[in-house]
Amino acid sequence: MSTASTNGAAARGFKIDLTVLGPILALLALVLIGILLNPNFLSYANITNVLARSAFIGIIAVGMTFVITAGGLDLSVGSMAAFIAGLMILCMNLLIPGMGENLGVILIGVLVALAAGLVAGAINGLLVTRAGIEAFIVTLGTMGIYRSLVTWLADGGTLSLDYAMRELYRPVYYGGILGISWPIIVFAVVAILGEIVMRHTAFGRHCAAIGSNETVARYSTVAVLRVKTLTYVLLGLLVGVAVVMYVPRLGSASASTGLLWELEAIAAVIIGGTMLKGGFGRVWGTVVGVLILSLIGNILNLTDMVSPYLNGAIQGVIIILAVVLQRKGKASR
Amino acid sequence: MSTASTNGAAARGFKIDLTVLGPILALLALVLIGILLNPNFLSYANITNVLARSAFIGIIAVGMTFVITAGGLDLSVGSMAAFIAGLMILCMNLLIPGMGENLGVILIGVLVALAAGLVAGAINGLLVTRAGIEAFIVTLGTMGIYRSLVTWLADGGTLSLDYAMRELYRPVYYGGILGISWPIIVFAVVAILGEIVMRHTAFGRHCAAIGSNETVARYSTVAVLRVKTLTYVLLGLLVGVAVVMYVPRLGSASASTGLLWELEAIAAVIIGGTMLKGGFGRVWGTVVGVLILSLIGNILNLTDMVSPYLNGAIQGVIIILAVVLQRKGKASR
Amino acid sequence: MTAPALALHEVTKRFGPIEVLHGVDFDLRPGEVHALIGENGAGKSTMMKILGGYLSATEGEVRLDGKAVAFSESAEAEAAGVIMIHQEFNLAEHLSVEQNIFLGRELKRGPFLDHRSMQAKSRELMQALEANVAPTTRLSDISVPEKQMVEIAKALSRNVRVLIMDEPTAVLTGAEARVLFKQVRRLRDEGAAILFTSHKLDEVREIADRVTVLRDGAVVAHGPISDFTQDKMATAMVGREVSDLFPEKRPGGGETILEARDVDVPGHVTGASLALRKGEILGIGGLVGAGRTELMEGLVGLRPRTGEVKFKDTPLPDGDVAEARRRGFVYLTEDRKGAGLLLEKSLTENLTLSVLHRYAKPLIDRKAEARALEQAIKDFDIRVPSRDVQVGNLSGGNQQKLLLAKTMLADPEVVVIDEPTRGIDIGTKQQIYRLIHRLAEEGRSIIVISSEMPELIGLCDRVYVIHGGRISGELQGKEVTEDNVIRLATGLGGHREDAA
Amino acid sequence: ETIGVSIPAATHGWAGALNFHAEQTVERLEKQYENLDFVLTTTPDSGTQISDLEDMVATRNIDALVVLPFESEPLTGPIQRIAESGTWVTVVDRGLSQEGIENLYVAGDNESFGKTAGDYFVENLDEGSKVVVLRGIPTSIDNERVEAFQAALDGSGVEVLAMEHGNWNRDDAFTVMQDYLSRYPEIDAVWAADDDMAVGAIGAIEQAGREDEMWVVGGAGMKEMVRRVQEGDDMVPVDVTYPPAMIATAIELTALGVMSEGVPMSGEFILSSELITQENAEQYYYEDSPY
Ligand SMILES: Nc1ncnc2c1ncn2[C@@H]1O[C@H](COP(=O)(O)OP(=O)(O)OP(=O)(O)O)[C@@H](O)[C@H]1O
Ligand SMILES: Nc1ncnc2c1ncn2[C@@H]1O[C@H](COP(=O)(O)OP(=O)(O)OP(=O)(O)O)[C@@H](O)[C@H]1O
Ligand SMILES: [Mg+2]
Ligand SMILES: [Mg+2]
Repeated sequence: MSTASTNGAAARGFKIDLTVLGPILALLALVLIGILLNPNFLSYANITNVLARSAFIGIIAVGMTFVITAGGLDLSVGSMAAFIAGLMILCMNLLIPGMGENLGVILIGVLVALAAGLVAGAINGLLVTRAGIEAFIVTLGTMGIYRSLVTWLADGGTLSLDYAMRELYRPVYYGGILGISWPIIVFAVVAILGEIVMRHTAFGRHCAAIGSNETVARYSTVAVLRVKTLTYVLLGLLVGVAVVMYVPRLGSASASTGLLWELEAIAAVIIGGTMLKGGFGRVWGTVVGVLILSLIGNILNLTDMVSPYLNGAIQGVIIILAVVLQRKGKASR
Repeated sequence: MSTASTNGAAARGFKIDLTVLGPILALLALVLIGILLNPNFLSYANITNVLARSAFIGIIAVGMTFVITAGGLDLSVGSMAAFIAGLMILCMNLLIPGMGENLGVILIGVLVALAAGLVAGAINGLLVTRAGIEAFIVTLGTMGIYRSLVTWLADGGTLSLDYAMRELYRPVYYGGILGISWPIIVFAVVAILGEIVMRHTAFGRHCAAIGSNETVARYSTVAVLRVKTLTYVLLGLLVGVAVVMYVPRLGSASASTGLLWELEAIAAVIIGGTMLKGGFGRVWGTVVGVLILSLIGNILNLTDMVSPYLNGAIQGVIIILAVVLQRKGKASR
Repeated sequence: MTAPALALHEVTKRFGPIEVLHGVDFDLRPGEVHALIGENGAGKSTMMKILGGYLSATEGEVRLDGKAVAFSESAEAEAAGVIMIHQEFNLAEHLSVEQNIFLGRELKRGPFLDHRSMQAKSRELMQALEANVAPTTRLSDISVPEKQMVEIAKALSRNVRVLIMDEPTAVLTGAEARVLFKQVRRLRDEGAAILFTSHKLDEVREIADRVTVLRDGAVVAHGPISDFTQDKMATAMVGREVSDLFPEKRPGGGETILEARDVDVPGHVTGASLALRKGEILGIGGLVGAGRTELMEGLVGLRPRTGEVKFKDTPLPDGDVAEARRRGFVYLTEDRKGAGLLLEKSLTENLTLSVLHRYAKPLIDRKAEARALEQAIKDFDIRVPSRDVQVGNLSGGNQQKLLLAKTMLADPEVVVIDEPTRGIDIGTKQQIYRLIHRLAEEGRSIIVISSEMPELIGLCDRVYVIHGGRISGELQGKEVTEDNVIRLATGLGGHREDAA
Repeated sequence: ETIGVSIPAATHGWAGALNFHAEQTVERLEKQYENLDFVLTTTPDSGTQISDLEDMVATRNIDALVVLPFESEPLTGPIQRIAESGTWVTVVDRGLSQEGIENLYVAGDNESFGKTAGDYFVENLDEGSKVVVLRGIPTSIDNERVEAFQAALDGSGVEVLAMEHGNWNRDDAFTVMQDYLSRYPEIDAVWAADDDMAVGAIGAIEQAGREDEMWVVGGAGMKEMVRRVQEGDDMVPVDVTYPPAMIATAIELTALGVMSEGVPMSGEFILSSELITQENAEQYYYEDSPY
């Protein structure tokens, strides 16, 4: 027993290492390619740009990690973001005549965004858990609904934040402290909190248990429905946070805002090593996944080697390769 | 015990009825709404239009049913369709100078489309089974790749079939026998064959077994990898068939061909009652799901009651409702 | 006598219109170990689930300390100190041992998990159960018996007043069962009430204070253990006398049909060589975790292996179970739930899964399938509430019988049966032993992996014993004794003449 | 010297042609001028476009920028900052929401696009005629065009039966047109607002066998459509220009401005939409364009 089991443990240890190192190796490879292609790649400006623009998808993907770990899925986040952005801008514009252009308006806007995210997440969550509908269908439905609503709010065009207001709000995306811009800081905080919640709280553990086997979780007195609903609420709230960072960047929302964010977020989660069928999730992996996806875009802009028509193809190949790297150990299975 | 057993069957029969009737009820409700809103709804022309235009997604969704039943997923079908259509048109146009405009060129074009579908499906399948990468990631990758390739083939524009050729090929979409147009016939044949394969052959059973529990299937000497790969190959082939029906319609392919077909196909499959996690699939349900999706669009076009901006919202609500109907029985769970 | 801690009063249970318990009265007292025995499908698990708050009674009441209670969910039962270990594993495969043990009642420091305490306690609990598993190991990486120990540890970590254990020893060897009983006695002495069920009647004799016998959903006998001999229990359960559990042994004499030379299964088995003759019943003994399962899975092609395997003098390819089956060599798994049956599918779909090609020409002949099911139900005495029930809703023993039927449908020449009678009642056990015997008489060869010593000794004329991934010896004829097997299994040497 | 070019991705026919012309021009100019470099990016949405612009500034040190904003509002700020840093900025087609940011503005005229079509409808349809409209992707461009079209029709007695979105897509337009045809027994003309959609609409009309009943006006000057106008096709009497080649003009002018210092090429080039008729069709037909 003892010899056999130690061998077993060693083999297991090795396997885990590959899946842990996989995404990191892929990220490092991309960084290396970037450095080789363009000396400016490592410049402060470029690094800041890449990190800051990863923040939106990143913040959402952290929430998505919980939903997927608990065996769910959310296709609506992209249009939810667009809708919340639209709503937030509309509210702020409506308030300006009465309140003037001041921080109070921004504050109310932020609260509206967070509250809307919470409610939208709760709707998804309740439809999935209480009405018992497949998450894919619920969120496909709400995806269409939010996308339509924002188009309708914007009358088919673009909802724009009042110009003066935008200048006031701008620093939330472009400003920062100690040379680190706000979106990066917020992303980092969300990621760290996410990692802590996932690994060091009962909630995170319950998500994994539910994703692994819902019946077992229920039999072990885990409040399955509540935890599942909460994952969607958390995701909705984080979509709200992402919107709060996003609006100062674009100052507007339209039918094309947040297009395909859901796919990007889900891809980041899976590239990071979380299992799509649930049961196991890791937030730091998701962060790596988000960075990988952002870097691909950035690197393609660093060089003219490929026709822009083929950007999508390169992206596709790299996404697959990034995952091949980490799945190597299991390939033979 | 024997008396008890007959009663048991009856009780279960009732439960099954709800999930069986669900999609059909939703479909009937839509038909009723259609009739009430517009007297032309039931006209021969409208029915033919709706059925014929459902054919592409429908044919693909039948294949998707197998992939999902076996626990897989394929996000690449939309761009795969675009790519195959582009390839087919390109080949046919290249052949015309040498061969003239005749049926032979069409035949070769058809063969190219089917072969390309087969190969594309096999690539997805092998990456999933042999390289052991999550299907979501593989097909997200190939989705980007095919979409890029068709843009590149078309030089960013539209690939159009030679005009005379198009006239020759046209009847494959617009023609038919006994007043039933070809796409409808092909869709019906594919659906019926699909239903037979799913319910009455070893392959269909094996798909369900693999989706239900891969380990059990492997221990039961089911050739798990081969069956899984085959589901993707089958899907690829059916994408080829769909393209063969699609190209004669407008005779062109571009980067926007087949956009979001994957989501529509997957939604149809799930609305039809197949489980996203695999293990249980029904082809007739998928057909109903496809018709539901088509009808929603058709009905929205037949009335002005809602702002066109809100079409997506109505669609979303109906998709959710259609599934609520069939899940009612399980809601309390 | 003390007042009952937990009792049933005229409890009836129906699943839909099927009544599986008919007005059962039952009481469980503090400080006693109470054994609930009965045939497969008698309703033991159902009764235990009602007691544990996992199912509600259709009629009648559950009384806790004399007061009627209606646990609306298991959390309430658990809060009242009523803990249940299910017959089927109730563990999350993706989580670690420690995460499973504390699932639903994690120890915390402030808002955060107290990893250190939980790991320390898990280690302690597992050590008390003499299971050598690190708390951080993922559940999917441990063996079936180890999982059972985790399940037991999970129950023990709770605040136990009433402990309900549904066949906890089915997957354990005698030695491990004894470790469990030590804990059970400790709990009993601390005043807990313990209800358990087992098909191993010697264990029942050993540990129980009182016995209740259930047949077809009704209590047919109960009383202190002193009233029951093993035979009497068997008779009460089955409704007839069960004598001559094992048919007469038959020495296998034919030519060699399966031969393995220097087989390695990486991580589990090294340098195993063995030979199987036509018409032989060969035993494989060893302790849990010795690598018996892995060796056989390697031979049949379910795990990568190196070395030479010859079936009827032609080499068998590595990693191709389907080919092995085509040639007539099949393996019946010990992991019924994880690898044996599709729990959410029907009986038929499970039964014919591995030989569907025989029924598909190319369309599946449902009538032929139905006939096969009828035959299997008859041959293996499978008790089913209805023909189209989900396999997951069968009683555990009947699932095992279905699995046997499924394997035999492949019409194998050589069949490896891993733990053939796990969770099977004594009456059926006898039938299965006779079946194995009949198969051998027909000229087929059977390899039996078993952790039940009497089974090995009663069935097999020749036994290989495995220790630490190596074949530590071979016993034949009169040498097949409990002593010899245990000595080889624990690595104390002895016979090693022809193993390698 | 490096010139950055940022345009929307080829998600519909017109944008595809835009991509084609941009790539052709870049290739040609890179050959023509030894020390001129281009960075060409295509973008699926505003957010990505801002990222692309950031990358150009941070890593490619562009000296001039040619940009067709995906949307005006969100791009105004970022482009303004680039302009303020001293980079030459040429804005194409979609004007920014603040005036005076760009050095050079080359654009089509969406209002005139809608109005030209509308005027043709008013002139060629009798009072009480019935028209259906296929709109593009919901955007401000689409809104401007449709409003101008409606304004032109105002008071003419031509009735617009319905407007649905065909998303500048052949398949969507085909579907919507099929449903229009089921819904309305009488349609006299179709404004498809884009030649890709016109192709789809014509497909549906031919299928229904109602070619003789109505004609279709598209827009943007796709090769096939111009050819049909030229050949006097009754179904496609005219077309309205909105030349994707404007990007070539913009890039060329910018290159000229960057390379030959001292000759500032600032200003506005508004290419108003022309009506392509059988008489003038020849001059709008480009044989080797993919569009
Ligand atoms: N959810 C269910 N739906 C329908 N029938 C069920 C369900 N659960 C159990 N049964 C039936 O109830 C009967 C009693 O089952 P139970 O599991 O209690 O038997 P058991 O005595 O524990 O047998 P074993 O020794 O094989 O474990 C069986 O016939 C079983 O098929
Ligand atoms: N997937 C796995 N990865 C690594 N080690 C494993 C895995 N599965 C089992 N093991 C280890 O391999 C060893 C042998 O397993 P197992 O207990 O199944 O052997 P066995 O001799 O067949 O025992 P038994 O049949 O009595 O349960 C155990 O120590 C177990 O922890
Ligand atoms: Mg039981
Ligand atoms: Mg074993």
